[in-house]
Amino acid sequence: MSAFLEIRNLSARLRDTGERVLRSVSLEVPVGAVQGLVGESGAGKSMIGRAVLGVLPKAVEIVEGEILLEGRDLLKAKPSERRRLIGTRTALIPQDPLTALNPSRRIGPQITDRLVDILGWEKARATARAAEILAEVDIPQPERVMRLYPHELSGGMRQRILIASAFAAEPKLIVADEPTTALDVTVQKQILHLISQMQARHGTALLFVTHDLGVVAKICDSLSVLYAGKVVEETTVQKFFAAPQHPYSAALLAATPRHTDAGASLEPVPRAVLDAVSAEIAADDASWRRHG
Amino acid sequence: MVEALFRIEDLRVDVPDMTRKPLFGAAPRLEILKGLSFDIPRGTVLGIVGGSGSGKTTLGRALVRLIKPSGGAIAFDGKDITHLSDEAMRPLRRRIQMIFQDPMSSLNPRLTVGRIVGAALGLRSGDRRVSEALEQVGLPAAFVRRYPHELSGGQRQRIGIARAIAMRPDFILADEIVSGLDVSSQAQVLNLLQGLVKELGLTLAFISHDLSVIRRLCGRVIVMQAGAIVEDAPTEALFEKPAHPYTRELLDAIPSPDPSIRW
Amino acid sequence: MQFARVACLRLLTTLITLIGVAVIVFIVVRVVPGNPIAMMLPPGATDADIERLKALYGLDKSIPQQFLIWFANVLHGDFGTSITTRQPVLGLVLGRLPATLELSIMALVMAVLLGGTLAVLGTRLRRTRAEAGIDIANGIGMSVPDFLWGLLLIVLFGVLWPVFQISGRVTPRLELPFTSQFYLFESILRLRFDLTRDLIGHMFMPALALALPLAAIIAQLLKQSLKETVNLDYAVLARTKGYPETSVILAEALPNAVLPTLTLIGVQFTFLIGGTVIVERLFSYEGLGNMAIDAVINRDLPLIQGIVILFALLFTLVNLAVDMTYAFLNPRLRHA
Amino acid sequence: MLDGRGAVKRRAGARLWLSGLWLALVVLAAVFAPLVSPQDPLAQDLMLGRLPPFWMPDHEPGFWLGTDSLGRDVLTRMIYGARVALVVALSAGVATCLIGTALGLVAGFYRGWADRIIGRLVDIWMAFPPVLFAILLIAVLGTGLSSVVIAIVVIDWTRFCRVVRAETLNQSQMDYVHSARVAGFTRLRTLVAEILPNVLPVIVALLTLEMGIAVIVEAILSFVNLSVSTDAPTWGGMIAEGRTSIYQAWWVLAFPLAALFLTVLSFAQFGEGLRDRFDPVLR
Repeated sequence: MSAFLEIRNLSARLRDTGERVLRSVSLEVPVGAVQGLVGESGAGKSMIGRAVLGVLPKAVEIVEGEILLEGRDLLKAKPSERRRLIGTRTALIPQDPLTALNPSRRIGPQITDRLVDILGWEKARATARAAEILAEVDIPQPERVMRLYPHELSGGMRQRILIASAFAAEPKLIVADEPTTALDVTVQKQILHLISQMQARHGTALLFVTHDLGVVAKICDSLSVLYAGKVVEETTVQKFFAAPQHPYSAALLAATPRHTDAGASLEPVPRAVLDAVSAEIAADDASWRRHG
Repeated sequence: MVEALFRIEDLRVDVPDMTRKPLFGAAPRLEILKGLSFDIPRGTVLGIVGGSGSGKTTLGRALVRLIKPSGGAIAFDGKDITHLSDEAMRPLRRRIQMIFQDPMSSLNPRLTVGRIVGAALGLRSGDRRVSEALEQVGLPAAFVRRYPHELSGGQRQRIGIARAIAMRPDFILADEIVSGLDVSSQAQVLNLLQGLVKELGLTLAFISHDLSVIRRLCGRVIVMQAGAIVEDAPTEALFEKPAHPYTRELLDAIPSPDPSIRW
Repeated sequence: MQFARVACLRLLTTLITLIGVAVIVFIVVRVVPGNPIAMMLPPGATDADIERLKALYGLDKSIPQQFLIWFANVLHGDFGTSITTRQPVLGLVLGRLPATLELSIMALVMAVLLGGTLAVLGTRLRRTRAEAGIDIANGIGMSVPDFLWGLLLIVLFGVLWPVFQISGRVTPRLELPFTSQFYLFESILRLRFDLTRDLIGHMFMPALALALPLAAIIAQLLKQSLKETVNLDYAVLARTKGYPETSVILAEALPNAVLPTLTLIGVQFTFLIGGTVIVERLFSYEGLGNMAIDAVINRDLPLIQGIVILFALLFTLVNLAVDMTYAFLNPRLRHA
Repeated sequence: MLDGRGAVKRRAGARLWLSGLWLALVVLAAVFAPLVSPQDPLAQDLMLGRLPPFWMPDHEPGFWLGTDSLGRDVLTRMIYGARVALVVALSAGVATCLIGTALGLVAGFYRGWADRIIGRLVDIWMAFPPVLFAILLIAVLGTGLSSVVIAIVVIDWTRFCRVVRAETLNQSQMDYVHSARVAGFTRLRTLVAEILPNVLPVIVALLTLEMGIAVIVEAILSFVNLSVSTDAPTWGGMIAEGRTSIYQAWWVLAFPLAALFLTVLSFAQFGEGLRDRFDPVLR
């Protein structure tokens, strides 16, 4: 399998302070695979997803590296060309279904707009496609729902609509940015099932950003563990949960609560591990500075 | 049988439903809690779990009498506090404390940590008992001069705990106190709370949407759905043999960090 | 049901407000020192003359009595007779209202256009020097009130570089074919663009003076609101669909960011209308405000009352209109 | 956090110092007016009427910024005018602040009937055009400094009341207020010790803003000849006079206008600057 998305040595920093927020990140997402990005808040996991989609916050700038989509470097492409590539080949499933749909627009146009404006479809064809994909994510009466406004729908329904919208243009890669964090566990389970079902059926590659190792275990094929913008471990899910290699990722796994075994106590990430990984990063930064 | 610190009988809370208010006259009432009954024995840790909109937060706020129940009875240490006025509640307040979900909103942003913790005791921020309380939650005494926004999420939540335990209360309500934290600080805060419960002989009600956190901390669990208790059982029994379908659904939905367990 | 209830409550509070205004202005006006009657009569008039005139204007009764009589008359559309001009107050006031309305609306349009453009521009250029410049301009625009802007404009564009007229509503020697007091509106309808140009030449500076503070407030609030909105998930989503930044701001963010600004414009527009009082005076513009100041100076009690009530009515109508627009633009309320 | 904190801070610092500098200058001019003024503010000399400022031909030494139509020195009258402006700014500003803040705190924190009555009053007040209201009040109270101050307080308390009420209401819903209740604080203590520190930054910014507004209202009243006595030097009075002779002697209007402009601007910016500098949350 060839990689659909390949990130090479991607580094980014804050414009104001110069602080590095991504540290030479490299990863590959093969066609049709599910790659997890795991880390605690501030680890830079969402930043990677946003960098791929070209929607980094204005405060962050990329200083070096390549983001290759089907072998083409997005960072070297012209802005209009990059927008077209991202708009036609990729899609985003965002975190919070309550803020991810525009409250002043009806559901239908929010799905069809990309098909019409960016892909240049006929309006009728786009509408038919939207109804079809809504039915596929188990939305009852798709035609009626397309005429509603977001506030008329529940959080779970909205997340289904966002998933449908992401798959509508048959993208090759979908970035899912903590798509279930805002949901109740019972809804989370349904949504995760839906995402992996859709992913498998459409053969889409998935870059799945989450803080929850439990979710990774259920949905991903392989994962990258991040700490302070650096990939500390990259491996397959089977290997990782059997025996995590890096001390930080091992500590992270130990700190994750399990409801299955009663007596297991939670181990906070030990100070020593944090110090060690911080030292590793400092050394990394120093060599990067010498190099750059 | 252990004496109950809290005894709740047929507790009801409702609010006016403004969306269906007629032109004149009172709005119809919307029931948030539909008659809950349970005890919290002294020295135990009770978990309260449920999805969003289940009424668990309302239940917590009624327990500490931040809201007034519309029916039923709450007895604290044998005394009926259901309809006590603010004035009459005040002497009891010290004994009933609460830790809030969002430490950013529950810590006054323009007061120093020393004043936040000290104010509850009527102490100056430089008082020794303030720094003691901070040490008890594993924070350096030098933090008394800091402002809440200068701290990390985990540290803020520990200030919330320090403020609660500084009063030497009999009962603490913890409302979703780790849901905003990363797993590593979540583990720290939970371990801290567990230690303090043992050390100080506290009675604790722990509200959470996360059953895996509940299992670590609580002796008994109440499962809530749509304003009613659907299951009330000792933790082990609940996890081993869940009786109510909703409890089973909740348990099934937890993603355990183990790829070999299929969903 | 919900809507009817809210509407009824609004109407009730509006009525209470208007009655409150009437009571207060009535009392304030009655305790004004300086006897208006004495000013009307030629020197050497007898006490009996004064009493007769007092009775004519109803000034010999107690204040509550006077209020009830006045209020009953108002309900019949009779606001009394002006003491200085001896004409019905209603006619006088309505004759001046169009001039003030044209000025206020022109100022509002200028404020919305200027403020909206600055807000969108500032959002598009966020985190650049241009945005910092817009912020500084907004800060100045907001801190300095219409009165000072008016004076500044007079010095700059009336005297040092005279491109606009600094007094009056229209050049006096012009023949006016108008049948209504809405000169500007009518001149456009009659295609008399020479007159339109003359009217705008007179109106431009007072309108701009009124518009600048409001434009700054709109620019600042709308920009803040836009900057929050362009970082929301739906705007990010639109960018990942392939839309360029400007269209994300205009099509996705603007319709939602406008709502919080709109409620503010309601209150601020009433401030703007209130500002016409002094700005009209400054530019000798023959509107309600200018008339009001003359009325106070001449102690013309019925006229003062009439003007204040009319302003209060105007303010409450503006607020009502804004609330209705808000309800119309907000899909949550429209489809409740 | 991600935005340019540093740049914002630098800009805030600059505006605090610039506005503070100008206000200090105005205060000094007002306090030491008799010492620093080149002429007598009331001395008229028709022979010296409408002299231009010092850089123009035909100017007279000693009359730096020219004279008005009665031959009074513009600079001197501006310096004395600062006295009236400052007295009004301080007394009206503080009084308005105290009354409006007290009502706003009560309405926002205690709610209930107090809120309803205060809210209704605010609504009625907001339905008056403020300038007309002020002029009307002066007509009732008679001209003079104290009337001007009273008029400003009567009109503008609503500004504080509205903002403080909204902010208090906002803060009352924060968990730290619930937490104070759980700790057994009395209502009054919660209001004073917990909520007030959070509303204070808004009050401070409003207070300096109000001082600027008071200066303007005084100028407007002087402009329509309703403030202090017509002879006494005030910026508004000078502007009114300058407006009538604007084509012959623009400087009679322009210099007091500039002083007024800078003072009003400085008051507003000073408040914002103070807030940025001293609020622990923004800092």
